[in-house]
Amino acid sequence: MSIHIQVQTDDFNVGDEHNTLCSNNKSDGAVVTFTGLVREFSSGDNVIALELEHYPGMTEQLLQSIAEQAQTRWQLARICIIHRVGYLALGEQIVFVGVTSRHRQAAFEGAQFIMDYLKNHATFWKKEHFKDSSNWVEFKQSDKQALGKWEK
Amino acid sequence: MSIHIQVQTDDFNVGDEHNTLCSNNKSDGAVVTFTGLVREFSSGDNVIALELEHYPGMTEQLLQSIAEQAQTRWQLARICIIHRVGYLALGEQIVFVGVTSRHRQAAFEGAQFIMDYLKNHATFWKKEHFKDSSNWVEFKQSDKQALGKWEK
Amino acid sequence: MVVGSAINPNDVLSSTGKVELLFFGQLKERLKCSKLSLEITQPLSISELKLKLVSQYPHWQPWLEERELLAALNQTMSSSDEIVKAGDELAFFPPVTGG
Amino acid sequence: MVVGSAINPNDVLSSTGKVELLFFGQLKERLKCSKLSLEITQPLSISELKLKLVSQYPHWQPWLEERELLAALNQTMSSSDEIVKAGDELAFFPPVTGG
Repeated sequence: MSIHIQVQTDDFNVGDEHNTLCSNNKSDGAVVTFTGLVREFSSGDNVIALELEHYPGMTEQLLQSIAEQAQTRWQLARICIIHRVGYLALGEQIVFVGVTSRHRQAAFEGAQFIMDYLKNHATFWKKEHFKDSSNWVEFKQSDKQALGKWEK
Repeated sequence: MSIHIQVQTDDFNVGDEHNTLCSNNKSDGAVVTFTGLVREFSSGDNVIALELEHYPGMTEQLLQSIAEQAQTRWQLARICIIHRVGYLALGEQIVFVGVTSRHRQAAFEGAQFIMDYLKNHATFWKKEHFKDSSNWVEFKQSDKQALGKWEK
Repeated sequence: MVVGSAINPNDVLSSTGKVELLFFGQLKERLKCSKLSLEITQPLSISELKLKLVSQYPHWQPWLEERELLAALNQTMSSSDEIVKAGDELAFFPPVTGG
Repeated sequence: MVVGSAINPNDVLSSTGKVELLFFGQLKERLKCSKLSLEITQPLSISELKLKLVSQYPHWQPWLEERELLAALNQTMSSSDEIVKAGDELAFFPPVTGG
């Protein structure tokens, strides 16, 4: 079992990360990835960029702990979590979560669990930049509700 | 909205498919992919390869219809389904499902729905090759049960 | 001139003619047959057509009577009471196992 | 020789000394401060420490008293009754919004 956690300003390459998850891995039949991107429409106005900051040290620990929790609940041989910080323009990649498992159900659920927990617990803060203004993103209740399905 | 369906003997490149899903797509914040691979252990014995055949014409129609159903249920702007046929060695890629959406929940559920329906309805048949023998894979009840969560 | 000979009585009746049969997966391997043209003289249900096949190929009986066998008429999943006409494509196969 | 002067009474008591404070996100922007060393003379709960901060920086009050403000003591999420000692790292921040 392996866990790879990375918080970085640099971009990442989904193809490369996918290859790393699959290489020398003959027992896993399922790979699920999630990629989050800076998208155009948020709360009405046109977002032109995001700015992300985090709590260095604590963030990595939290992501590691979320990945370990996922491995306790599902048979996930490999987990990769990459989260970018800094100034990210429209269309840029923000976050990557990739997991491998023997079974597709576990891979889907594990990846979704990690994203739901990351959204609720990982110490990142996001600011949206518009043409003439900027504002800090508010925590979304829908993200809190998303945790409901894992609490049983 | 776009749907790309491909049944082919050639391998595919997940990085390239991911790029295609993301390029010129500024409204979708979420990309989920599933990749299925030939894995080592199946029913006890060591699989060395799979052989896949399909019903040309009908398969493509079914995959198109599954993708359309997914787009009816979730806001999935782009869907790509690639399924390989022929002789596939251990570790090779079998199937790719990639979807984009404004929201991660829709992307996760849409991709999982497509895989669950593909497993149950798409006209592919799989033969496992072992060192000294081969046999046709039996339909799995767990795949039928997986449909349950979408029938509500 | 042989114009008259181009009019095939089967075309006129349209109920007589060939059904294209396809077999996939383990069924294909057991029957040692992937494709077959079957002449029919009137529309038949899928189960009637199976009986006709068995009468021509008696050793196919155990495989064609498998409870789990599926049928697709003109590339649409079909139940055994659906009617097959000349010119149709009818496929038989075991439960699917892709992905 | 100045050996004696190397023994700092604060080290001996260990309850007196500095707490490293960190602020993130919108809070950091509002306070116009990302980092601060706060001298304490005895262990304090997080809420007592907040009061101490407000007494030193009265204009921070509305932001530090926000109901949704979170605290992490030594990089672990903590409730307001947990005890902060000299040498600890204490961070305040709004609800997280990553991913």
